[in-house]
Order: sequence, then structure tokens, then C-alpha cells
Amino acid sequence: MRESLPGLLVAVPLAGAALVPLIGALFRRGARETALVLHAGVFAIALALFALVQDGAPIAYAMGGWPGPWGIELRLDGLSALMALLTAGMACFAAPLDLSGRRSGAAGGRTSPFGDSLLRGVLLLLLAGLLGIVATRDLFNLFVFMEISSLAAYTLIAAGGGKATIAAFRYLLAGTAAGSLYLFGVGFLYALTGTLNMDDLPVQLAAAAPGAALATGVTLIAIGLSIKAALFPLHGWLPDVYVFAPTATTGFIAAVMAKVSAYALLRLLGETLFGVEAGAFVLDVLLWLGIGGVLVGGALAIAQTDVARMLAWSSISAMGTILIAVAVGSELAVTAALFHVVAHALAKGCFFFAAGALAGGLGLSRVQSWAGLASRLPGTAVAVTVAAFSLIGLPPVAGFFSKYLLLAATWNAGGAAGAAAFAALIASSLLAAVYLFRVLEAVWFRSPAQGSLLAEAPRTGPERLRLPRPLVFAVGALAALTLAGGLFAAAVERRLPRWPLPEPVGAASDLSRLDSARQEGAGTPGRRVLR
Amino acid sequence: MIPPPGVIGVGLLAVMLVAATAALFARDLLVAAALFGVFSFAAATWFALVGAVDVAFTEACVGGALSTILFVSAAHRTRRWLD
Amino acid sequence: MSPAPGKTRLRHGVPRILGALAFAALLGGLVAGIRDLPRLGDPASPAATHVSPRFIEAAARETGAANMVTAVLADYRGYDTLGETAVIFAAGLGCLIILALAAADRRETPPPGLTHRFGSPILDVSARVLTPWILMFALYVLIHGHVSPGGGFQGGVLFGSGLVVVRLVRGRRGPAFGPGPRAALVLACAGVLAFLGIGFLAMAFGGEFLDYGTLPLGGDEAHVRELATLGVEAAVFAAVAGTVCVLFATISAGVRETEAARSAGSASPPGSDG
Amino acid sequence: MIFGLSAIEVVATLLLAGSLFFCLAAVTGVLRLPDFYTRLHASGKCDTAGLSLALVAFALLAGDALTVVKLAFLGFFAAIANPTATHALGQAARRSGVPVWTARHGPPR
Repeated sequence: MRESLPGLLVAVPLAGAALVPLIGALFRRGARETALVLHAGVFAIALALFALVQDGAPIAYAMGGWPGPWGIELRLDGLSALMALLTAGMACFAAPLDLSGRRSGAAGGRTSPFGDSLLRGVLLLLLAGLLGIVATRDLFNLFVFMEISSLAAYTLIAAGGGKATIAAFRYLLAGTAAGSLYLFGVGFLYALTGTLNMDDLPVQLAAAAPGAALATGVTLIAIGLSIKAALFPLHGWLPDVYVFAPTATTGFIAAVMAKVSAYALLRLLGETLFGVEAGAFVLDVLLWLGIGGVLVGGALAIAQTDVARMLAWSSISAMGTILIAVAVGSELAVTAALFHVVAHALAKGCFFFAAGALAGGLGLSRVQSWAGLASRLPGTAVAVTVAAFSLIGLPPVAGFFSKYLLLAATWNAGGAAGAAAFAALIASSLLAAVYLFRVLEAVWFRSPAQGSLLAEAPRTGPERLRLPRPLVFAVGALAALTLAGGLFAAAVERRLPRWPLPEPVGAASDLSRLDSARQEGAGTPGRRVLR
Repeated sequence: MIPPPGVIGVGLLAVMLVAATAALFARDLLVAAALFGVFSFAAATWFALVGAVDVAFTEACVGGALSTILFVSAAHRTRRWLD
Repeated sequence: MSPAPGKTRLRHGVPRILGALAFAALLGGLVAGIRDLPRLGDPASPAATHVSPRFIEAAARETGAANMVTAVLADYRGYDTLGETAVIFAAGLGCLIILALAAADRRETPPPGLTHRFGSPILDVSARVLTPWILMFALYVLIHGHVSPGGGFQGGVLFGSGLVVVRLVRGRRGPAFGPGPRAALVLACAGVLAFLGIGFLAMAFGGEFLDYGTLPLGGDEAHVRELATLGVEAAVFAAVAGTVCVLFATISAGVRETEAARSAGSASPPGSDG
Repeated sequence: MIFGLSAIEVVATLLLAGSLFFCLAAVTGVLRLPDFYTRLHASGKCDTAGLSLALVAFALLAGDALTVVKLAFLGFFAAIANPTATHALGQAARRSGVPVWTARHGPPR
């Protein structure tokens, strides 16, 4: 069972993506329930994998029984299991929500001939794509699953209708360019090495002469993934998407999607290509871009009056933070980056779900319109406060500890770059404090404006303000997790994978594996590959 | 051993380049769709020339036939001319 | 801060210059990089010496597919093909969702589509003569993919195109031919599920996901793999053909009847079937 | 034997030359004729003729029964599809009101 889990991790949501629309088209009912069961199942698989890799040994899986570099290998180690767990978990929060971006005013709203089963299928497709990126050890396979996740994301965003469609189209243009650049880069690497396997690639590259082709390939891959990860200055597609997409989609995408691309960047540049001169150089460049992203994102977030747009710029700042840590690349820095990925995903997911619920359901999209929220929706106000504390980096929530680790890591890194990164991180917290305290002030200390929805609505009775129950659950649970991540920070930090990642048992040298496979002749390839 | 593409290959690449650029700047969506079809057929021939017959076949099916049909159908849903 | 969406900014000014510079840099980088690469088709290049020899030597023996491309696509890298099928499926779902929701947004019944037969007797006869050949050729491409270029993907596209040709010529008024949107969606879903089902079956019999060799089909492993590959190709065929029909049905659903077509005489009210 | 070519090769060369002539005529017609319909006429007729002649030439040169059958199929389908496509184009142009050139429009450019 243990051995087959990585295969199931991707195959189950993929099967769900076809099964749920099929059920919707044939029976018109049961699609939602099936989708929820599948999401829970995927989460259970990810959780089991995360628990299994805690002992340090990664679980490898050869698709079709063909070992790399001939076939496609998956591998779940601490890092990928963590990302898989985060992705599957966030999908569970988004799954029960209404994916169609229906505004509550429009009764009856929009219906496709197949109900919402198509959208639920697309969400599973997005999940499958992200998990495929996380699990794979193959460069081209990563591209395939990047395309799956991107296409699914465009669809989910465009389902919001109106401006969301235009935002999705711009995202599509950026994403297609990014995918093409990545594919070009992979083409360069394949032409130079003849392999697509991430374990085999460094071995082959060590033999290949460094040159312009290698540098071009690495740069193209870095640019492509940076666009997908919305890293400054390639973030242009992000704000509109986060503002106009349906609530459930925004919460999920904002929490994990860019981070999965950043994960791929870490895998390729930090692990596979790090020995290559161009790879190390690109990481240096990325460090300074990360610093730029932190400052620009934070500064522009202050300038926004719309909560969702402010959060979108804050996400660009956060991606810069993660990028800095990845580029520093020490053990502590990567641990800090992962902690920050988790903390930010939980807090940003919580904040976006809340903002989407208020903006989409009640029309409260501007910061001023949240005035007096605490008196009418106290639970939401508390959750938003916890999330804001985490985003700023205040104790006792998860964001404080991740920021602390980040600061320690950049301080230890030393040098001009380290000092600049340290200063940028401090600045990012201060900027976040400026724009988030504005929200908190409105929520807690202002009274609702005369004639506004919050002032008019009765405090009790059936007419009182309420948010959809699944949204309340998602917001509350994510806030609780953010708080728990801070209270049990030591335990969380202990479970984060260590960098550099341990070598998989049995695959000490990929060359020896290749040679043994060659000596076997071309008989049946080893069925059970390394674990 | 596949022979190098030679003059015909270079000519096909030139056709692809010109067709793609022209499609990019075409004001008439139907013209753009037709130019894209030209691009696809040139690409398919080029793939066949360098020995990737399977890819050439796929390109001819998808790019030459199907996507042209879909582009024209889609152009009918919008205004035909870009302004 | 950010401009309203829908305003294309890349028309003039600084962004346009930046775009041109980025394009020039990309082009320069590509040209500089390509000069370093091995020549096209160079037998001594790493791409030809590292992984490929194994495929060339062993593919037919191990997978039973004489066409090496099929062996690599459907067997060695079958997982990629599964992903590509999912990509196509995602495109079909996306079109269906976005266009159907757009129609629902405008609070109108979906336009009836190509209501008029813009065909003529000549087109009609030609379609009658050609379509069976196209559909048969599609099946041939599917089945013959083991030994010659082709396979499920190309076959599916051809099959879908054949159905589309009939719809183009006959419009919706003629006798129903080919699947409607719902049936096409079911076909596409069933294709993707069948691919995954073969993978799960292999797991159930103790192999890895998509490890066809473990399937209990009798005969030696190469033969079993050959049969399973055919099954996978058929699944891709169904998924692609279904998606093509979904795409065409949804995209052409909004095509307005032109003035000229009306004057050419389509008497029946639009939307008489669907 | 003429110029070291066998009789079959000579015939094939002549056919190819004829094919080239028709293709050239088609191109000239498309470029020089005054309106859509006459150009369509030129390209449709001459392309079909040129293609058919070329296919016959290839069949003569092939020397392989299977290839000949495949070429025959090609010719068959081209003979149906090409005129039909021309017809469909002309019909569509007529219905959407593409103007017809007459002598009143003056001599062709």
C-alpha cells in the first residue's frame, strides 16, 4: 500500500475530474457528494504520505513500472509531501463552496446545462495538476501537469463571468507564455543531456560542457516558472485574477497555486541545477528580484482601497519573501521558507475566503465598508484578525515564527545581499502592519457608516447577517490552524523537511543504476524501484 | 540518418515565419485563421522533413484541419474585424 | 493602482517599448543558446546516445509496438499521455463552462446554433461520400498506430473532424448525426476514465499505475502490453473525439444565422432540435 | 530511351510538366483575373487538373502496387473534395453578396 500511494495521489483526483462531470451529465445528482468524497480521499492519501515520509526515507514510484530516465518517476519526500498535504487540504476547504461566482443578489443565478458538476470536475483537475507538479521527478511531466493546472485555473477564474473572464484571459496569455518559455528551456536541457529525469539530469550535466545553451535553458525555465509564481516583476496577471475570480477559487489559488510554481523553482534551480553555474547565478538574480517584490508589493498594497486587491499585492510581497529564502538556500532559510509557505497559505486562504464572502455575498469590498464588522459578524472579525496578525508577523500566530526564522536565516547569510534581504523583510512587516492595521481599525474600532448594510441589518433574528455555512467553516478552520501553527510552532518546525533533502535509499548513484539497467540488457525493467 | 533540411526546409521555415507574423497583424479574423492554417501545413511538412512523421501527422490533423474549423466558428461569434 | 481590466495597455508608450525589448532579449538569448546546441539529427548528440538507444533496441520487444513513437508515448511515458489527454479534456470542459455560463449570464436561451443548412445538394452528396471514409480512416489510424504513424490522438481528431464535417454541411436540421453535447461530454469523460481504469487495473493486479505488463490478458508480456496499449489508445481516441465534438458544439452554438443564409431560405424555426 | 530515361519516366516527366503548367495557370489566374468568382474558377479547375496529372505521374514512377493504390485513393478524394470546396466557396461568396465582375466594370486591371 505504502508503495502505491504516490501513484494514487495524482490518479485519484484525475479520475474524479472525469467521474464527477460524468455523474453530473448522466444522473444530474450525486456529483457534489462524489466530489467531496474524492477531495477527502485525496487529503487522506496526502496525509498518509506526509506521515510516512516523516522517518526520512522518500517514497519513489515508477509510473508504468519503467524506471527513470526511460519512464517517468514520481517521488514523495518531505518537501513534496508537505506541499501535497497543503494543496489537498486547501482544496478540501474550497470544495464544498459554490464555485460559480454567483452573487447572492441574483436569485436562481447562473446554471449550466450540467449543473455545477463541470466546475467541481475542473477543481479536481486543478488539484490533480498541482499534485502532479509536486510529485513528479520528470521535467516534461512537470510541464504537462502545469498545463493541466493552468487550464483548470483559467476555467475556474473565468466562471466568475464579467471582469473575471478578462482577468482569466490575461492570465491565460501570461500563463501560455510562461509555459512556452519553460518548454523551450526543457528542450534546451534535453538537447544537451538527452534526459528529462531530475535525478539523472545533474549527472549528465556534470559531463556536459557549460555554455550559452545551458545558461539559456536554465534562464528560460526560471523565467517561465517565475511568471507562473507571479514573482516581481512578472506579477502583472495576479491582482485582477485575485480580485475578480469567484470566492472559492480565489481562496484556493491564492493559497497554493503560485507557491507550487515556487516549489518547482526550488526543485529545479535549488536542487537539480544548483551545481550548474547558470543555476546559481539565476538564484542570485532571484534574490534581488525577491527583495524588489517584497518592497513593491507592500508599497502598492498600501495604496489600495479594495480589500481583495490589497491582499493580492500582499501576495506578491509574500512570494518575494519566499523567493528570498529560497535564493539564500541555507538549511535554515529553506525551513523558514516552508514554514512561511504554510503560514501564508493558511492566513491568506482565510483572509481571501472572508473577503470573498463579504464582497461577493454582501457587497462589502472596500476597506471602509468593513467598518463595524466586529459588531455584526464577530466570528469573522476574529478570524480576519488572526489572519492579519499572521500576515504581519505578530505573535502568537504562525506568521510570527516563520518571519522570525526568515530573519534569522537572512541574518546568518551575511554579506550585502543578506543584509538587504534582512532589511527588506523588516520593511515588509512594517508595510503589512500599515495596510492591515487599517483594516483591523475599521473592523474593530469604527462604527458602520449611516445607511450601510452593516448599520441597517438587524443584530438578531432570521434577518441578521449570515455568511454561507461552508465559508464560515473554511474561514474559522483556517484561522484556528493559523493560531495552532503559532502555538505549536516548535512541533510544526520539527516536521518540516531538512535541506538539502536526503538521498533516496537505494539510489545513491544514478549512474550505477543506469549501468546496472544497461547490463541487464533490455529485459524486463525492475518492477519495484527504489523507495 | 535524416538528411539535413536544406533549401526546402529553410523555405518552409520562412513560410512559417511570414504566415505567423502576418496572422499576428491581420485585421480580419478569418484571414488570421486562414494564415494560421498555412502556418500549420508548413509546420507539418517541416516536421515530416526532419523525420518526425508522427508529429507531422498530428500537426496536419489538429493545426491544419481542426483548429482552423474552430477558429472560423469562433470568429463567427465575434465581430469579424478587429479595430 | 492597477488599470481596469479590458483596457489593453500594450498599445503605446513605455510598456510597448519594454515589451519590444523583452522580445528582443528573448530572441537574442534563443539565438545565442541555439548556436551551442548539437546539430539537428546529429547521431552523436546526447539526445541520440543517452536514452534513445534503449528505446530503439528494446521497444518492439518490450512493448510489442513496432512504431517506436507509439511505444514511448503509450507505454514508457504513458503517464505523460494520460496527462495530455487530461489537458485536452480540460480544454473541452473549459469551453463548455465558459461559453455556457456566458450564455446564462446574458439571460438568454443558448442560441440554436447552425440552424440553417448552408449546404447544397452538391455539398450534401460530397459529405455523404467522404464522411464514411474519414471515419473509417480514423479507426484505421487508431488501430494501425502500433506499426505506422498515428494512434488514438490523431484518430480521435480525425473522427471528431468527420463528425464536424457532417454538422457543418447539414446544420442541425438534418437527421441527427453524431453525438450531441451531452453525449459527447459523456464520451470524453468515459475515455479519460477508461485510460485511468487501465492504470488502476494494473495496480489491482500488483503492478505500478499504468504497468500494463501485469494485466491478466494471457500470452507473453510484450503481447499483453500491446493489447493494453491498444486499449489505452482507444481510450484516448474516445476522449479526443468526444472533446472535439464538445468544442465544436459549444463554439458553434452561438453562430448567428446570417442575413444571406436566411434569404437563401431556411424556413423552419430555429432551435427545433437540440 | 531518351536522355537516358526509360519510356515510363519520359511519360511521367511529360505528365509532371503538364501538371506544372496547370498549377502555373492557376497561379496566374488567381493573380490576374478580375473578381473572386473568376479567380475561384481558375484555382479550382487548374489545381484539380494539376494535382491529378501529378498523381498519375507519381503512380507511374512508384513501381509499387500499394503506393499506386494509395495514390489512387488520394486522387479519388481530391477529385471529390476539391470541386466541392470550390463550389462551397463560390456559394458562400454569392450568398454574402460578393460583387460579380462584368464588362461594365471596365477592363481587368
